[in-house]
Amino acid sequence: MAVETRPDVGLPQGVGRLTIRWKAFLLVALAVLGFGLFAYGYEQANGMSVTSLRSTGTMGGATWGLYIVMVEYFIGVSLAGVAIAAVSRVFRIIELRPIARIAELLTVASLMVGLIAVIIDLGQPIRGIKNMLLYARPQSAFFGTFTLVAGGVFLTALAYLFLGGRRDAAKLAEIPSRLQWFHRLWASGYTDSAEERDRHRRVMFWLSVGIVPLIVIALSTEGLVFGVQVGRPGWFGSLQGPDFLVLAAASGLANLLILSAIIRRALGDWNRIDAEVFKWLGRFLLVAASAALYFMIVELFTLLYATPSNERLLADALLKGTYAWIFWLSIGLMTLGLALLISQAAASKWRIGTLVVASVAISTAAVAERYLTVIPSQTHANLLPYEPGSYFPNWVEFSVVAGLFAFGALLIGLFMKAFPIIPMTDALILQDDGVEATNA
Amino acid sequence: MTKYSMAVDLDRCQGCRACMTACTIENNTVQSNHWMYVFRFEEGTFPETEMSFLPRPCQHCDNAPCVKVCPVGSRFKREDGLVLTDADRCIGCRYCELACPYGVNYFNWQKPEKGQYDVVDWKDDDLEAVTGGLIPPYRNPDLDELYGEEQRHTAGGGHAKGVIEKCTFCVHRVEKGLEPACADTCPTNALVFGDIDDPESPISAYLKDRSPWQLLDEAGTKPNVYYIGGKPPNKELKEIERPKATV
Amino acid sequence: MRRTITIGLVSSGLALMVIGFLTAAPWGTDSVDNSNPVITGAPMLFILGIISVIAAAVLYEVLPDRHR
Amino acid sequence: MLKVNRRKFVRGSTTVAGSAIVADKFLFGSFSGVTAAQGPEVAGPVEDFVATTCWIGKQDCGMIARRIDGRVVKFEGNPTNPRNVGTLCPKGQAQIQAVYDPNRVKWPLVRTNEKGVTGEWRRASWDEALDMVADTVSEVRERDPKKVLWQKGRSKAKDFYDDAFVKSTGASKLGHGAFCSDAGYRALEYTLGTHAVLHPDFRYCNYMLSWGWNITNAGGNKFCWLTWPRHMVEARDRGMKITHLDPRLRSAGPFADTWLPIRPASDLAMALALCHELIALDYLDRPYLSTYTNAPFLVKPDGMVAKVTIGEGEEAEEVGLVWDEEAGEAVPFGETDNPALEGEFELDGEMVKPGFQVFKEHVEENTPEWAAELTGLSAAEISKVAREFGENAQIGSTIVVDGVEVPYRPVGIMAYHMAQQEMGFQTARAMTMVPMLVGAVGAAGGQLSDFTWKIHKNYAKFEKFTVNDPPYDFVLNGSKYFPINTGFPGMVAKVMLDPERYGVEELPEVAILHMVNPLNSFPSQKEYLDSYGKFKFVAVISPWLSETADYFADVVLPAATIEKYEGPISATDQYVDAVTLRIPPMEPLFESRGEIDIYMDLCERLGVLFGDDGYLSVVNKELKLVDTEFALPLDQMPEVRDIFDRWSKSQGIEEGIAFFEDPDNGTFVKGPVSPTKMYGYVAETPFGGALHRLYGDSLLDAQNQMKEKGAEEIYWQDYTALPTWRSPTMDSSPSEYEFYLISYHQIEHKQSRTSFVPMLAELAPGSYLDMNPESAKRLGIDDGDEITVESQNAITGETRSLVTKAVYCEAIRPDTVAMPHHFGMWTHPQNKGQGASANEIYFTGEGYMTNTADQSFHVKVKVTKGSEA
Repeated sequence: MAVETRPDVGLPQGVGRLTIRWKAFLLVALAVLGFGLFAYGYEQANGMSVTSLRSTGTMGGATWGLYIVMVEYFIGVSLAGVAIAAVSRVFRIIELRPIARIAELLTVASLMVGLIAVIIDLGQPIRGIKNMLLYARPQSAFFGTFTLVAGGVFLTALAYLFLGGRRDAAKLAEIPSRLQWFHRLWASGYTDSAEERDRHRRVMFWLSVGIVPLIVIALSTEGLVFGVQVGRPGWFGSLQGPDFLVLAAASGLANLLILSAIIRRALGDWNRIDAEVFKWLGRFLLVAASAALYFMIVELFTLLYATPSNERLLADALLKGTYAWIFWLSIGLMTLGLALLISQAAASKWRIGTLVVASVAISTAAVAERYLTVIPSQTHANLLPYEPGSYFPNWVEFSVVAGLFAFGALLIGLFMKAFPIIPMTDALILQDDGVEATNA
Repeated sequence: MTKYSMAVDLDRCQGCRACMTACTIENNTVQSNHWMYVFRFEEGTFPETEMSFLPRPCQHCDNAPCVKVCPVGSRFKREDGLVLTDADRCIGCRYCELACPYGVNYFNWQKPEKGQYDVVDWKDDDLEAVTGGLIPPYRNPDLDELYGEEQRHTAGGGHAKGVIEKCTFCVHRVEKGLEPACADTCPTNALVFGDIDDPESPISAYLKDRSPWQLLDEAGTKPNVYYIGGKPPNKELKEIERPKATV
Repeated sequence: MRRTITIGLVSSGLALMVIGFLTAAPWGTDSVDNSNPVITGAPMLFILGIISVIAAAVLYEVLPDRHR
Repeated sequence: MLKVNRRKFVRGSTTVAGSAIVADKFLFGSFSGVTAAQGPEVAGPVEDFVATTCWIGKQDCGMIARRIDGRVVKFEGNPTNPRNVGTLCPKGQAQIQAVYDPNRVKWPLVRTNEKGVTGEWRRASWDEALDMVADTVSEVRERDPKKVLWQKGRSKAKDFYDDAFVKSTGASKLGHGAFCSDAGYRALEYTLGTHAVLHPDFRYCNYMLSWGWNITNAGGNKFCWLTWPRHMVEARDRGMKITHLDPRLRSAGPFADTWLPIRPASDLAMALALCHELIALDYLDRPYLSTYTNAPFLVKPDGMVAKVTIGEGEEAEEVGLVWDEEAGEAVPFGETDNPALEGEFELDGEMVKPGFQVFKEHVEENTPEWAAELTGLSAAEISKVAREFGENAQIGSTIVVDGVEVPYRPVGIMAYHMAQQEMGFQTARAMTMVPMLVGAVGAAGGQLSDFTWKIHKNYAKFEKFTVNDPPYDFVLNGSKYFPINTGFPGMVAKVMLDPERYGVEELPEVAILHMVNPLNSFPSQKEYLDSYGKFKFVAVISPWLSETADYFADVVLPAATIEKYEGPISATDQYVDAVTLRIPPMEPLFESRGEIDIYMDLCERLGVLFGDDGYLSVVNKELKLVDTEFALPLDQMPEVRDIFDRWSKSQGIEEGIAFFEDPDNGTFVKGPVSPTKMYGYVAETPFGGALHRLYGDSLLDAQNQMKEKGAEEIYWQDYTALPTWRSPTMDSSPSEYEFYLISYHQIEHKQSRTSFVPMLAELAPGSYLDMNPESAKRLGIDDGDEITVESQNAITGETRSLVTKAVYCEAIRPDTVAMPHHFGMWTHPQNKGQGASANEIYFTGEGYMTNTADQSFHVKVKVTKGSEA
């Protein structure tokens, strides 16, 4: 087992080495998280009245606001990570191998953040956890979030991350360091025997085969949370599920791309994420973003032809009313992102910087699009003629959400200092003939 | 079987909102949480203007979307028709609020005592000498009781921060044999309450020779509130004299 | 052994999910009974089922070989 | 005490709830009521009920207070009270917040800073505060009791306040009628003799002119609100049609079958045109006109009625002459069954015409086309109203009511505050003539006014006016300005500011303000700001610190709200006669006290409580206890409860006041009102013996006297024998003041005593100006914009302005803007941000009041965007 090490450091990829840059990152992330916690504490002490959230109808507010927008966004993002990891394994796309762990980590982190955001949105968070365990009803679309997303996808992603990392862990466990205990624990007795490799391949294959439909089902239930609402024009419809998935794929890929680019820079000399990875990500993103834009344009046309009714009111709010700037921003950004991708695809030249710009545009468009899914139907699409209202998040909500992002970044940042972010080896691509492929 | 229902006679409704105030006092709900709400509408352009009123209690649907979506069974339908909320079970996800096409659910955005019209200082020392510090001073002890065979905490509002509440048809009064507070106070008896399965009940008698319609029939919620006279609301209606929302 | 444990965990996991599902609140919205699980904590069983299925996969791989 | 069966049941179940602690299990086997499911040894809260009456509104609906351990938790309607039959309006419900309001005046307050600015106060004992009031009042009273002014906004126990206190102290009294419908009351007292305005007999009426009636928001004739809408919806269930005459549709809401958006202040033209049409279409009840009105009286060329004196000595009375066509000669009224209504005859060398002929000629030119121009309605619409009114009147028909055959004229007018306009008196008279022509007055289904045909003393007084020379008293009674004088605080304020101008020498020095807030509730705030500082001493009796008290009170005496005995209070709904009392559902909060207690204490200090003509003696008289076993002894201070106990027993109620405290009773129902009381035609003496004055020659006589004494035209111009149209003064404001400003009542509020009740302020939170979008857009004003409303006094040129926000309203005429009138207060924390009151920019005095000294609520305004102005 040839473990790549350097003479001056014990562990690869900067694991265990706390650089100034990383400490600065840690400080910033902790500060943002801290402020987020303060904002949430303030909210808990005074009630959600300190947010911009208000009851729908007579109060003219939105009862689900930025928190739920971010729940939808984070859960959407989580899709891409584990899907990429799974797809790269099932279809043996070797080029994506370097970012497989990033993808898994992104899934774990964004799911964790997304599920925390669900709890944060509850009026009674403690009671929420307790009563869901005691009384959760399968009829409610939340049951899916609770069991399939929180239980299924999250645990599978964790299992994925864990099992996929055992071989690296076993190698690291041989290197003396303060983290040796952790690597030993993770390795959990892995010896890299042929049976073990074989078993690992089997497990990973079945997990991969299992997780993709699970994700599709689980995340569709997220769409169903909105889609089954007969009483809310703009929500009810069979497209909510697919719409959710497509946007999830686009935003997830965009975030994976951004994260990969950041890690690429952060790793410096350790970097093993080559341009080929971004090419692949770019292609996937191109497909996903095209589909997302397609859905948006279909929606736009539907809005343009909305009959004088609740849908008309909603359409007016989106096209030229309160939410027009967000609507056109999301379409503009998605178009911009897509244009950048197409131009690169056409030229067959994939530049990481441009890809990152496109990804930021697409990811932001996705947040905006989630916002437009969640909010206007509450303020402008009541079936009874309540006067239209408005909602825009205030500092408390923005702070809490910033804290959530910081928490996610912290998870990834901490992970990077505890474990190699790029797989050093990957049992999956080892062929039965025993040819050992290693990084480098 | 018993099935509690309400008839709303729009040919009698004056839009006075006495039902709203009666409800607030009876159920100790916090400000801006209008379990009973009365729309006032204007339609058309001068001089072809028309006006109308529309009281909107919870419709206590047979096919209640709120019951379906409640993740923890806090919202439930009783065999006697009442759709109720268990204030001790609710986790505050507000899914019911969004599922309901009528907009009847209200959240306790803050600590209830803060929302009790706190522009007035109910903690005033001299007042406390009279009320024992209860907030609101007209606090109704019936609301702390458990009701029905299910023995759950369903009556009244303003129980805790972060839970949903809505019209209960005054379950605590109904179980005493009294009408809901709104129907009791209605100056023109535009609200008629009773057991629609009992042909002798006031509501059955009232509906007998009239042709009621239901709110948002097309939503398939099968409401238990019947409207008489007037016409179903449409989007051409302009709501006027909307109460001030203060949270 | 490995196989037994795995199959055992997967099947008991699936069984727990089925039981959890069946003993959760009954379908329907017309009765107080529909708002309570048949067994309080049934959703916990469902979750345990999921955990156990995934644990099966993990254990299948992690359990040390006997001959070692 | 608890009797569940007194309430309306959801189902036929009967429950046993004999004890105060209820733990009935009858429906679901659950515990309900107020006892927790706790051990039997722990006593639960004690629930009980007390009957009382509403305090917050005008009509004093019957209520039952639900109490827990003596703390009131809710007021509900008392089903035994005919007036509200177990129901309550939003104010009635919400007043519980007012009762517990810690912002009430908790104890007597004595001012520590100068007047005319926000008050600073020190807490005083009742003894100190009452002594202060008594000392000042005594000093002034000794010089001239009339210099003590007792002013009320609303008095809820007239016998004890208006009568006993005012009479025993000899104080001057001012009411609020001049801001209410008093010009209409004067018009009806003059025309029919009844002390009321107009309402139809809802039990049989088929066609109602809802003339400026704020159906869904405010009272009608005599009632606060709730009773009339009850009658109205029942009449509509029967098929009654409503034609609604109002610049705003909001008043009628969905209940207008036809809405005629009439221009403000043009009602007189409308009424005259209706009379014109009824005459032209011959919808005339000639027997009524010849028998019960002075229409056949012969009018001489000078406009006066030809009269003869019949009888001799004490018996002598002047009787109008009528023309007996058969005999071809003038005979005293009553001597022919068939006097001429039309024609021209020669009498003593002069050509005379019957009053009706004069009237007919008078309205000859008041055609629908003529009125269309003034009212903003079409001639066809006006004509249609007249035709419908005439057709529906079914002239000549009768109906049997409770065994009595009564003329049946199922048409009538509901009008209440219609008189609040410059020509209010003559407008109300002209409106009364519309049902008079078809004989609907006092007919079944027809035009009613008071609940009985009791004739008010003013009817006889108005037969002959005496106009005196100055000096006048400060109310200008008997002056050349107001031969009919309601007693107008606005005019008193003007007199106080310039007594010489009005020939007044003596001004009031001390004011006792009883539940009145002139600064805020009366139009033309400026006059009150300027004049109330002139009082040497002002004592305010009020539960809240009114704005007037804030600026001008020397002493504030905290009155209780509902927590006191008060009454007796009529509980009739006009069809059933009943009476009730206000019973304290709990002890007066803080250190407040019931007004009767306050007045008795004050009278004792003033030395006017005991003895003949003392306070108690007047109370005995007003409660009709004199010479009964229940009369109050005149030498000892009674408990208030004891007074009402005596009164209850005097009414034949054996249990005494306990009857009224009992939640199962609470209302003493005397029974249905007999048709012979309700319908003037079949009254024991038809119409109470008053001959209806179609033709008002004494008004003309008053005009002549006024001219003689040198009164200016503006005072005498509306003293005409027949209602005569002229342009309202405000119409001569410059044309930039293009809108008519009117103000209105919202159902959530009552004058200025509810806008601080949080639950009501939530529903109707503050001031705004209704604008037709067409007009608003022309001025570049968007829905919700901040705007400045500036009024102009057409006589003095003075302008006043306020800032509020515009609200688009399709239910208002484009030339009219309207504001709710309940806001503009500042002493309560809830008042913050509620905005201005239209009262701040109305004017009072010449041009903005009636010829009977009543306030007009009209002014021309201009509206501009923004608040710079």
